[in-house]
Amino acid sequence: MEVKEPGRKIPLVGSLEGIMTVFKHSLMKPVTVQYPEEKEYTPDRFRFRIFLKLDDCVGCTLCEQVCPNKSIKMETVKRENPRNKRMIYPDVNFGTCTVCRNCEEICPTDAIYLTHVFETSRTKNSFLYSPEELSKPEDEVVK
Amino acid sequence: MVAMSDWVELNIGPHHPSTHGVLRLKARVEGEMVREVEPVIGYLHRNAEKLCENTFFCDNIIYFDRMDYVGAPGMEVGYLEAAEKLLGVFPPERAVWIRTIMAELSRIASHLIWLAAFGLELGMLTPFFYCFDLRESILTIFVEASGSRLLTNYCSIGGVYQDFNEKITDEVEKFVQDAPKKVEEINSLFIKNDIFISRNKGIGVLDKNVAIEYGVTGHMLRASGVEYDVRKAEPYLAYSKVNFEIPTSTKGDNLARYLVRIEEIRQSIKIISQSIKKLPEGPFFNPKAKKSMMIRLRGDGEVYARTESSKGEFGVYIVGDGGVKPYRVRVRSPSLRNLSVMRELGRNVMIADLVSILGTTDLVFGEIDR
Amino acid sequence: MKTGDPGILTTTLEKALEWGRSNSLWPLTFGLACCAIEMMAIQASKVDISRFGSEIFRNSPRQSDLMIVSGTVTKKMAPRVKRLYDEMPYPKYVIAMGVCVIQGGPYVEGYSVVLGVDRVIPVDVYVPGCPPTPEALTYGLMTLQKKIRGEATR
Amino acid sequence: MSLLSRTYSIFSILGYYASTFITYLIDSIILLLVAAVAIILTIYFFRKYMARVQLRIGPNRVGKYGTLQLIADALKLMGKESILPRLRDDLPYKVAPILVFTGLMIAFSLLPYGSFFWIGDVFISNSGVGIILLFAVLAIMPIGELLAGISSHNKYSLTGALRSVAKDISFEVPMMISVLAIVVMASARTPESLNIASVVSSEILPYGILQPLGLFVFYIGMIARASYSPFDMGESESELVSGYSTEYSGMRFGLFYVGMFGTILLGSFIVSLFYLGGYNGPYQWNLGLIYLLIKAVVVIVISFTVWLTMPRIRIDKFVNLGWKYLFPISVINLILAGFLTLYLGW
Amino acid sequence: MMEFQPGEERGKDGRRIIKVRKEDLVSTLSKLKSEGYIHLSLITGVDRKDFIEVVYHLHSFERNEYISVKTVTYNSEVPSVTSLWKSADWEEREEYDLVGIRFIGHPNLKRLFLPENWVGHPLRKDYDLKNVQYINVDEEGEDYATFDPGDGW
Repeated sequence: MEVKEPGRKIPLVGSLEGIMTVFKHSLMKPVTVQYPEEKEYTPDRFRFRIFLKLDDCVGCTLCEQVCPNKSIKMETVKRENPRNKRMIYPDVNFGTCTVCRNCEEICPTDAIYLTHVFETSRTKNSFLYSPEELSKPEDEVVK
Repeated sequence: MVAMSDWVELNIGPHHPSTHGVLRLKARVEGEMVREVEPVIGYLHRNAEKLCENTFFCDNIIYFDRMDYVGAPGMEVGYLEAAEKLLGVFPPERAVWIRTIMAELSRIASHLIWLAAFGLELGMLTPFFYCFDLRESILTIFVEASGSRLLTNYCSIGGVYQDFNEKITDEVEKFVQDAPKKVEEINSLFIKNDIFISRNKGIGVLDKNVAIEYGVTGHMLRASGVEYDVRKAEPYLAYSKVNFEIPTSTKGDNLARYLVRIEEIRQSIKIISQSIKKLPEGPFFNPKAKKSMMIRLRGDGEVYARTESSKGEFGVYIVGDGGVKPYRVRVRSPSLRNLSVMRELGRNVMIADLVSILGTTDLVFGEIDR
Repeated sequence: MKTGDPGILTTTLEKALEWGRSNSLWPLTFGLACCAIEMMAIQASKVDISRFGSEIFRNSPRQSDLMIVSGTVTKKMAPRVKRLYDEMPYPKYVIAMGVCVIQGGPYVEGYSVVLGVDRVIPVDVYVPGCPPTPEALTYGLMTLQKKIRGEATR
Repeated sequence: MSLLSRTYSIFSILGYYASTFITYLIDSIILLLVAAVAIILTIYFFRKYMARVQLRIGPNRVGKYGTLQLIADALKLMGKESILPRLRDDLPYKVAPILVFTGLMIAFSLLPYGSFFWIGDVFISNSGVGIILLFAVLAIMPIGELLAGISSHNKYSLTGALRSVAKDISFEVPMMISVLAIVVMASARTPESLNIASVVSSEILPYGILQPLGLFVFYIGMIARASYSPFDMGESESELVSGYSTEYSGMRFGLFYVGMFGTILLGSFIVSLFYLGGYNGPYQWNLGLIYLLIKAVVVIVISFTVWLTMPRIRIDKFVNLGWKYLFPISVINLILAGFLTLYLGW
Repeated sequence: MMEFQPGEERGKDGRRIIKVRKEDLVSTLSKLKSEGYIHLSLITGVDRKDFIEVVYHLHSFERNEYISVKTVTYNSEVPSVTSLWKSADWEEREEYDLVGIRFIGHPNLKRLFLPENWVGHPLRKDYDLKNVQYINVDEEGEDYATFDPGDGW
């Protein structure tokens, strides 16, 4: 299929039409969602920060294996949990985590999961979250 | 002062507003005329091919996402075409159709980014915002489906990670209804403008034989008169079951490339509207590649698969040695070939034309440098 | 007035300057990779960074206050990033956008990626995510505004 | 009564020379402040209008509806380090932004602004050769741009400056010829045909209706003078980074920035004075300034819409346009104007 | 070690693979080019530890099919095909850069992505990732690689 070039027209008319189109938009309603005040609806599947349910984790290390860039490392935490005899839990380095969701996908007990929390920026380069910090809300994590 | 003093060597980039990222052009300039251009690349060389060798087959998708980052699902499809053949794990019918829709949506998203950036390069400030506004509705579908706006990581080996639900199909149908009108409106801002035509008609003419010599593919080859589209030449996914046309032109100039691209957007919308009607029921993944099986897939042999990404023929060559990780991954990046022809196109043009030629070439550096 | 005591006038002036700086951060048009697309998206209609006064994306480093390092910094690009940073006039601020810039991100095990742009230039605010959504980047910008006014808590 | 004579009457006890000096000084300062505020409002209006056109909101965090945004910008620019490139040509580098700004301000002082309620006629200078003076002053600004480009020792700046010069010489001749047509027409009715105020006052119909071609050429000339899209080759952002102002930072850049918007404001004043009837309106009781402002705002809105819509024209195409189209059009316009004046007595 | 035999076979996805000795490479490719395989899709170098395999993927627009040509080299030297396709120019430079195949007869065999004095070829299997190299810029704006972080890092 051959594309057609526009034919010859009277000069300036097309440009004026464009100017009118642009001017027309100034009368429309802006589409901006004013972020800090009004929050846009976030879909269910939207993924950002990783959370961990300490009670559900069985320490199977599958998430450590599947993580593409080794952001997840297993760490020993002294904690009573009958399902996790070896007492190893994942910690996540958010400085390298690409939010690819493979850990959530592979987790057999759904202990590690991704949430909607995205307000994680900070002024220090310290993003290594220990298992306890992973199970806390973002505001309570002090670095 | 040497005798060649009226030749100035102008270094455009690596940080320059019109180079779409980190391209450096060494240009020999004589007044306003560019006599010679030598592109220097590698400023975004992120060693993806090396990293792919050290990662599981299922994890490599994230590196392919980050290659053509403006149209990530299209890249995933390209990788999975090769990887699934190598591993022998094939997606069910529904996943194939879902992937087709995602790939076409990503093609539109990529083209819209190009249109926005091209407008900015020519000095049009406003179409940028209308393009991004339209693109936002595609990204809404992406978030709804995969949970991420840009780098979706949606397709997995043997299917897709999450199914299309009622809401997503509604969104897609709404997009198919709304988009053509908006595309025409944006198009009219460009194509009706006299200055736009004068900036692009007859500029940067790429001869058919030169294009083939340099291995140029995609819209640049089609605008030069070769009707080559992998979707037709070697149908993958569900492209053999949908009805669409390949836009071509014989002019080979900037305007032809622009028109081909706009027509591609229209055709993609057509494909999506057909696919969403034909979307079959059924499973959306192959149970062979789910949960902990993800990291146990083994592949042997070698496969070269080509797909039509938004920039051109995107090929992935995977060599496996029977392990859980690929032995060698090699990517044919279309933009690299499209860029290499700049040496021909950038001869004896004006600086302003150099910018508009670069604009229609549509480069993405994640894919060129990898 | 004793030395060491900034005095009421100086403090007020300083406060006014801080207020001006924090509300008029002109970013440099500096896109490197994937995150640049999301950086363009915060300019666009949906999020609209101009509400915070960061409307004017300047192309010349001489005229910008804020450098949003958006996307992977490779070793080949790092000297250029540093040079661009040096070309900016004081006071200048840097936002590290995306995990590639923070600690290397998905390319952390490779050979040609700088593992964190803070090895090359000082960074004020880190915005993790791959890529951060425009809202997350807006939050990062608000954090930077707070930091300039001396109110940052995190 | 006018603003000048009112001020003069206050200081008249000091004797002729002293009071004249003080009068002009005070009026100039008033004008400077008013013009600065007007330019700031123009920038604010541009940002808001641009936002609305692009379906955005625009600055709204600082002050009510973001009204203090420009104050914040100005404060920031003042507090910024001003980098001096090492290989600069010192004097021209420092003089250039001041030259642009001063030229702009002098040009503002040469225009008549009509009458405003009890103040009376608002003007600073009522020269008999105002038109010549105005365009002479307008020709200062490109010199500033040229100096800025050449002295920065930057290839982009240099190319930008050369483009500016090429642009200037190709549109100024047609622009001046189309102004000449107005002078020709005005000379039939007023003895002082080079005085802007008398040219404006003497018109029956706005000159834009009598000379649409002249309006077209002049408006294009004003766009090119203010150098925004489609004629922003001098600082074309996607090609030459920022053109001649690439190396400037801090308040020096601020002067260029203000200069650009000031030229748009000035241009719309000039267009509405010369072609759209200026401060003439249906009711003549002291509303001249308001009429002028309304017309100027309409022209500004049109200019901004053109800016936001049009792509940049290529420099050689623009030189072509100037000499092959605008120049003949303006000559035809001049002949038509002479014809109308001589034979029809309009 | 597998013995390399010239000949023809079918790949995993059913395409033709022609295996040639590297002396016959240019003549085979130019014959294929005259048969209509005018589109050079990809040049790949695969480091098989003992030898390096170089694979050429060609496509024919008229016949609408693609074909791959395979050759091996034991001293990492392969004749260049830049005389047949101009697109081979950058591809060969890229393979030289990353895999370290020296293409004999290439007009401008320089590294494409990495600076000229980068030590090692990253896609070789014996490339040591722990040996970190840095890149700096000299006074003329050219890059050079160094093991010493030095100024600015």
